[in-house]
Amino acid sequence: MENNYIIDLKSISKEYDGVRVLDNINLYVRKNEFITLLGPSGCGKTTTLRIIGGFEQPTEGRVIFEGKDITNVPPYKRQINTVFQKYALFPHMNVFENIAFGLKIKKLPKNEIEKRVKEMLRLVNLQGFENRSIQSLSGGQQQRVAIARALVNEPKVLLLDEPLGALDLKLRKEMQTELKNMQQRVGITFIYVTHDQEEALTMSDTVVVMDKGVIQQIGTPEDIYNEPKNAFVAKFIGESNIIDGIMHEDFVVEFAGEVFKCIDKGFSKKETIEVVIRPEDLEITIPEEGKLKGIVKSVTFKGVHYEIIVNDGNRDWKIHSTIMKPVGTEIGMNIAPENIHVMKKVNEK
Amino acid sequence: MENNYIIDLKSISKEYDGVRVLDNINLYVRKNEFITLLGPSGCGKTTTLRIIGGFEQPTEGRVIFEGKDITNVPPYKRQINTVFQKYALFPHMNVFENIAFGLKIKKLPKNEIEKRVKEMLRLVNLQGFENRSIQSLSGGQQQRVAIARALVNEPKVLLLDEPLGALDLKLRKEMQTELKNMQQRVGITFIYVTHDQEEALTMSDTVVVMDKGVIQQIGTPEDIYNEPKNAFVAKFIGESNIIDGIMHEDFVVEFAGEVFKCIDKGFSKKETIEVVIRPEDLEITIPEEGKLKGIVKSVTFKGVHYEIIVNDGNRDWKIHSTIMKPVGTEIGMNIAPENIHVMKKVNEK
Amino acid sequence: MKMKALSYPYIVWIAIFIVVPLVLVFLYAITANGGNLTDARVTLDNFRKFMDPKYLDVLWISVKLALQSTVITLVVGYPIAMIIAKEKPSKRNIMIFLFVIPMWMNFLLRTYAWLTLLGKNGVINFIVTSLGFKPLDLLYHDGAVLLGMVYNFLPFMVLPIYSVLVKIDKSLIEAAEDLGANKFQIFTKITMPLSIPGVITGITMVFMPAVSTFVISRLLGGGQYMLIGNLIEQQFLWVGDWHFGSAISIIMMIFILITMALTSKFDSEKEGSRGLW
Amino acid sequence: MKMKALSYPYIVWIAIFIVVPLVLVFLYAITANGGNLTDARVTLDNFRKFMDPKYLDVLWISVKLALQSTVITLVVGYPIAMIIAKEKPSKRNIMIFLFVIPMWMNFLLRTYAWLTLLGKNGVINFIVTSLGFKPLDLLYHDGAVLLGMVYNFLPFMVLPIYSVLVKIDKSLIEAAEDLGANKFQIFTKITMPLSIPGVITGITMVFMPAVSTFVISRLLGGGQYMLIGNLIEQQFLWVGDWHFGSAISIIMMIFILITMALTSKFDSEKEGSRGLW
Repeated sequence: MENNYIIDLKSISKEYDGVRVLDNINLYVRKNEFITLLGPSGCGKTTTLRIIGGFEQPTEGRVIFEGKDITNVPPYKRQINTVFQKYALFPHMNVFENIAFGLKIKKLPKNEIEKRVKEMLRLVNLQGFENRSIQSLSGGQQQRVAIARALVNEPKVLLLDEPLGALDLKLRKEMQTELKNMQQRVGITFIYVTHDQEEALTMSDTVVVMDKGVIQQIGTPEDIYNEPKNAFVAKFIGESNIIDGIMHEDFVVEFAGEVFKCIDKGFSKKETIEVVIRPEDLEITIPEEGKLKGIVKSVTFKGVHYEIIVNDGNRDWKIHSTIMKPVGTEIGMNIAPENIHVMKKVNEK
Repeated sequence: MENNYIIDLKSISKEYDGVRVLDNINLYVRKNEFITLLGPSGCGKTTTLRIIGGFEQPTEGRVIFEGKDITNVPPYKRQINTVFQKYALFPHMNVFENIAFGLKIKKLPKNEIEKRVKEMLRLVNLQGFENRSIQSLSGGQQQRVAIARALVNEPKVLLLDEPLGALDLKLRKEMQTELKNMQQRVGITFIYVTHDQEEALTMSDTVVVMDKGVIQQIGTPEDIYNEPKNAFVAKFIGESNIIDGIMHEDFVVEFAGEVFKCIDKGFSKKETIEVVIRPEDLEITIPEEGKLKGIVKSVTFKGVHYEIIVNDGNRDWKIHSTIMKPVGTEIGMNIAPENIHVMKKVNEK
Repeated sequence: MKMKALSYPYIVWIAIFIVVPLVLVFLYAITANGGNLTDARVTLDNFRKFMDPKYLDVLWISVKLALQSTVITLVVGYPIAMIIAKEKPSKRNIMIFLFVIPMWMNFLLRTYAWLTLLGKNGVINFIVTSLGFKPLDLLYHDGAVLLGMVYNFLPFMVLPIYSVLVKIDKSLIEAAEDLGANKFQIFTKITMPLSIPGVITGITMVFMPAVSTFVISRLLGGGQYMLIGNLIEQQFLWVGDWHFGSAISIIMMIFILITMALTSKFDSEKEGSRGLW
Repeated sequence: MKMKALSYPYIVWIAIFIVVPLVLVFLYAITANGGNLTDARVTLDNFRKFMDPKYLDVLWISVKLALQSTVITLVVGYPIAMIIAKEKPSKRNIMIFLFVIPMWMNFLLRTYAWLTLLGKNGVINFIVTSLGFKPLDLLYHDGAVLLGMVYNFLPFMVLPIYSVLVKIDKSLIEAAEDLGANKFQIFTKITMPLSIPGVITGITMVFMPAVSTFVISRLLGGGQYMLIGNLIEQQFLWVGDWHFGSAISIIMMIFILITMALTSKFDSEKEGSRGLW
């Protein structure tokens, strides 16, 4: 099985001036996987990427690439290419020269270079842009040139550092789909860094949630969204109601003054835990039929749904529903057992 | 009724070097309303705002403020203040001096200025920041100072030009709620410019959708989302399936080869129209029970729902559903009459 | 790594190449007039010699003239910079080009050009004599030297102020207007304070060469018009007293350093003023 | 609106103030040596006079010397700029400060400092004679003038190159490294091409004053060493032939303008080079 890992980070730590920005990162990346490092700014995701790319040296730990230790190999000798955050296109070269840069360095024959650059331009949908200057391109086009410049070298791994951060919303959505398709077509490993949870869920095979230099959870988008390991992940990935509770026994949890059935087990008896309930999982009923009751405090139209804030006397509940309930009405709320997510309680620093 | 309008734009047009960027804009704004100008970049929304603020002169048309023509009144004589896109805080002044600027110009007594600035700092949650330099503030804090600097002058109308554009996603969501609350507390008219449809829907009483210098639709967020007037609005506000169809008679429409009941009327017989169906309004059934049938082409996990692309042999349908259907399965699709939105067909330029 | 090892000696060597002459000037200044370095004797006599009223007077006139020309270039140059900065970019560049052209000419040449205007056979006297008046003695007094200085140094005042003004974000002006400021208030409260770094760069770029000039004063002021720059030149070239010349140089340099320190105190916004280097 | 109406005459007046001396120089150049403007006669004699081999020789030496000093300052200055740009910001500023200090000193003074090194009683000769050798004649030949020029103009080469190098986005270097370029390739393919605007500014800022200098050559080259700047000075000040002097000035200016045009052709990236103005 180990053979299937293209990159393996072993106990990576990194300190800058005595401040620990990465703490014991262990992570393996499978061949042809689309893996995303997700977290707020300053969580260490970019540093992790730069260590894989060779632009930073880890303070401790090793980087394994196809079974070989490459911790001290300089970037220009790694079979890894990077798409930089602000593209880092060479302003004194045109589109062709930018893309051909890596091939020229490798001293490939001229017609071979030309063939491969043309191919790349087709892949990123920029045929005929060979002689355009970088300054004349739009943000989205520059982004594609940056990807072409990296992919033309046929790297085994492509690193992408928030490549869509500078684009506007609409273009970003388009490029998300395009990038994902491109990865499937060329069939190489993508390691992607972003702080946008929707982007991570949409594109990735595997999501790595990071915070404060520590990996919080690794899993498929579904895992991460539906079974967050702790309150940080739950809050960062989508909106949620997080309530303190007690696990009475397997499949029985108490919170908000009521006892609920759930599908979680394996906690100690009477263990203090946290419960995550997604706003869309709270069902609105008439007050008599709801296990929880509350008064509508505010309603906001959000397009697909209304966001309703309900106060049950002790706390606010956030509900996403297609049914509008006017402010001031009393409503009931029910939660299906499979929508109650029980997490271990962690003391936040 | 006219008395209730605080601002009234009458046939405003604007040309730059012969290029028409605004074409016959008619728009009234009610007192204490939160109105949003929404559209892609270059649609003329910022120009409209700058004409209201007095920074641009319309080529044609008049700007009426509380019944008086202010078309030629310079900005410094208008009871309107602006929050600029990149805040435009004075870098050589501290927070207090920035906020006090307008009051000092008006030569208010010193203790009055101090009182009102303190009050404003409380409103925007920046108590104790008086002597901080602008450079030392975070983006969100600068944003608040810019709002405080405008609001302290007690304007009758506050113009906001994409004030949240420079903030990251999380901060943006927080500031959206905060801004909306602030508007309700101070009770003045907000005219807000954005290209973010979610922002517009969340905050506004009235949304004005613009494109190519023309107003496409004016309405409440619910109107705009549920009853888009044309394909541009439908596409710009949320995701949608737009299909050509024929209106057989009132309440009967044909599209995708089938005849459906609907709730729209008032079209001529056999009129060619467009139908909008939101992805979340397509119900998935077993193939036998669906009026439309298709094969699942792709599935993407999006957090709250799966995005499923279904091909019916002629076109792709985008469905948002909490139910996962594997690629390759055949499914049926049904649409409730109230979820079929019929629009007049406009020839796009 | 290898690069680093080579770069340090290189930098040190170059630093010596630059600093050694300064050190020598200093050594000359604090040794006695012995004609040869072997009989060098440390003394403050050279500085004491400068305390003579006739030399102090030269210093005083030099500083006064430099201050005057700085103030005049500032008063004349600021409006120019402001007017140019308000133009459209295309027009702006042409106007700046017009200001830069004379800077391409040798400093000396520019001053000679003034000779042709003010000289005995110059244009002004030609007009005066054709009108039947007696020729004026326009050269060889304070006014002519001052005019020459203003002419020579004006671009050095206009350019830094202009380059700061042009960079001021237009939305700041709009914001001030929005908050009720009229054009005068916008100038005093926004434009002017924000242009201070440019003004300070301009002042140093005019004052420093003005206080130490010797060509302008020699040509336009005549041989008898003595500024501190001329004094130094005289000591080195005609009198041959390098020790005293070095001492005067040191005094002048200290003077300039003090002025620099004073002006940079007002210059809180460091980025702006460094723009010119 | 009112401001605008006032600003145009102001600009025009100032432009005249700047342009008139240039026009006068031109007028003098194309008139005959009549002693007085009233007997002015248009002629090209002054230019023809310059075609004499002895004058052309002066032009040739001046250009050669200016080119030499430009090349040397470039070769010496580029590594300095690169080394400084690679340092941490705090260290960087100190090193740049060290380079700027001599610029605060009067141009003349800096050259005199070299006299103390190279002169008959100077430091080098002191060492030479203490070792028992005959004193060397270090002053008054090409080498001394060249050394003086390099010393005087080096900061004007280092600063513009440095200011361009410092602004190069680090991620470009990383991108090149990522694409397989080693340190040498990064320099030749990225750093060097991107620094061209700074190099061009540096070249113009060194070449122009170098070709027209007269102080350095007079002091370090001795009276007999004649450059074009000295020739102009001589005509105006000692010979008194303003017409010929003006003609030489015009020739020199045309020469400088051609050089400017040539260098600016290579300078596609206008923003970078304009950074210094």
